[in-house]
Amino acid sequence: MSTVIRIQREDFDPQAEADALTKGRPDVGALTTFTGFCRHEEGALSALELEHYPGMAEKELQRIVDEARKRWPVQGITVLHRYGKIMPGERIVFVAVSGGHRGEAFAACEFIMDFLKTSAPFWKREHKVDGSQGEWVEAKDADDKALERWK
Amino acid sequence: MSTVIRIQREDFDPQAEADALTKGRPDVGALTTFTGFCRHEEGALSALELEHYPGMAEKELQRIVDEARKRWPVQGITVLHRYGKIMPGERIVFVAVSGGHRGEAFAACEFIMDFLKTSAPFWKREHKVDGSQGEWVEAKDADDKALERWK
Amino acid sequence: MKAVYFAWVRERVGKPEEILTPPASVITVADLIAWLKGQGEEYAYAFENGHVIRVAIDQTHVKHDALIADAREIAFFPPMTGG
Amino acid sequence: MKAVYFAWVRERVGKPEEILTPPASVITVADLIAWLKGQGEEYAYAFENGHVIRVAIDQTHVKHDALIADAREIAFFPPMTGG
Repeated sequence: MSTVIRIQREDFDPQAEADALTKGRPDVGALTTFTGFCRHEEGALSALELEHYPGMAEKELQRIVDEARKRWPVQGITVLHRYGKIMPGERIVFVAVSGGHRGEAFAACEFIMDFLKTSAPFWKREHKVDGSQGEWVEAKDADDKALERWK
Repeated sequence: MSTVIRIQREDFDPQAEADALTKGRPDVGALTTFTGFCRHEEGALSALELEHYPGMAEKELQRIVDEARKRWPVQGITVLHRYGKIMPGERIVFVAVSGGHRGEAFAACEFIMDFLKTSAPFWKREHKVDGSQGEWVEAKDADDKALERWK
Repeated sequence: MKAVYFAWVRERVGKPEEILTPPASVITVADLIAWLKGQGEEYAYAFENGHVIRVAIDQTHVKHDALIADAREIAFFPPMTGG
Repeated sequence: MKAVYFAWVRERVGKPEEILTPPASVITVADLIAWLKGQGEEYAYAFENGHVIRVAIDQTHVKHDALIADAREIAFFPPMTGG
């Protein structure tokens, strides 16, 4: 029933995180992972700048993980989120959920991502390849709509 | 839009498979993976023996992947399935889906697993730790029910 | 027509594959299963709950009312349990 | 009470944090936002669409009708865009 939550500037190693949830754990039957990457947006983007609210970000991720555990009998949950300047192709976020069976591992993993998107205090700003400072990324209606599934 | 389908006796490297879908692909924003492991069933199980129908197994996985691509605009899809004797804690199956956004990557990955379970020609037999040959694993109602979501 | 058997169907029949030459009256998969059940104890055992047996013709799933007319390879197996 | 600002709210206000001492008539988050809008052009700009601003008291999300009575830290920021 381990939970790992880390907010960090540096990249992470998805395989090492997955192994930590499954090695020597023959009760684990299913592992679902999600990795979010910085897209280049058809070549227009040179980087994303990720700002966060230290302290609250960790608390909010813990709250989301706690809610997922109330809903599904999963085993390990790992949530990693980077901040700072992130280049196209680089990892931004990682969620891994292990469990006995796939249904609950999939559901908890997607639930965590959906709530992370809309309630964890992170904000993205674009940097353009033409050197101009881009806009703060706007929140998407699609992300709010994704929450309806979990009501 | 690459598809990789492999049925093999030996283990595989999830990170290498994930990298193949994402490295040098800055249009990828989301990667969802599922890994299925052999459980020890409270210590009763010494191994699973996986039998498959060579030829049809590949065809059926391709058919499931084609159906997923009709439903969601995803990018790369990788489906690996092992056969032969597999020990508790070892990987059995791996599905990875990359895409622009998380919703379609999650949906396609879970869809592929749900149909793989019920229509790809693989069969599991248990070997018990007491040396006795266990039973052929019985198909689960829960796996048939999981399909209803995709109708 | 080549028949192939998997998992406990294979074990009960006692062989992984064989050539079948059913009579002309055998039109559908259901007919073929009924005919096989009369081919000996091992077949009667393998197909005793004939409705649970899954069938593929030329490596594509079919229902029991499917015609076997042009089948080159017909496979019999239990419900799948991979993944 | 300590106020902290993030993303474009921080940029518009022009500072990441400050100590606020609103009058006693400021009871709710909405009251505080209305009062802040009168504290200068930069606040008027930051809170011009006050209803889109998200608020956390002591690192927990709250609605605009929440009471600010015991708040030690109150945060103002745009809708989240992480992940």
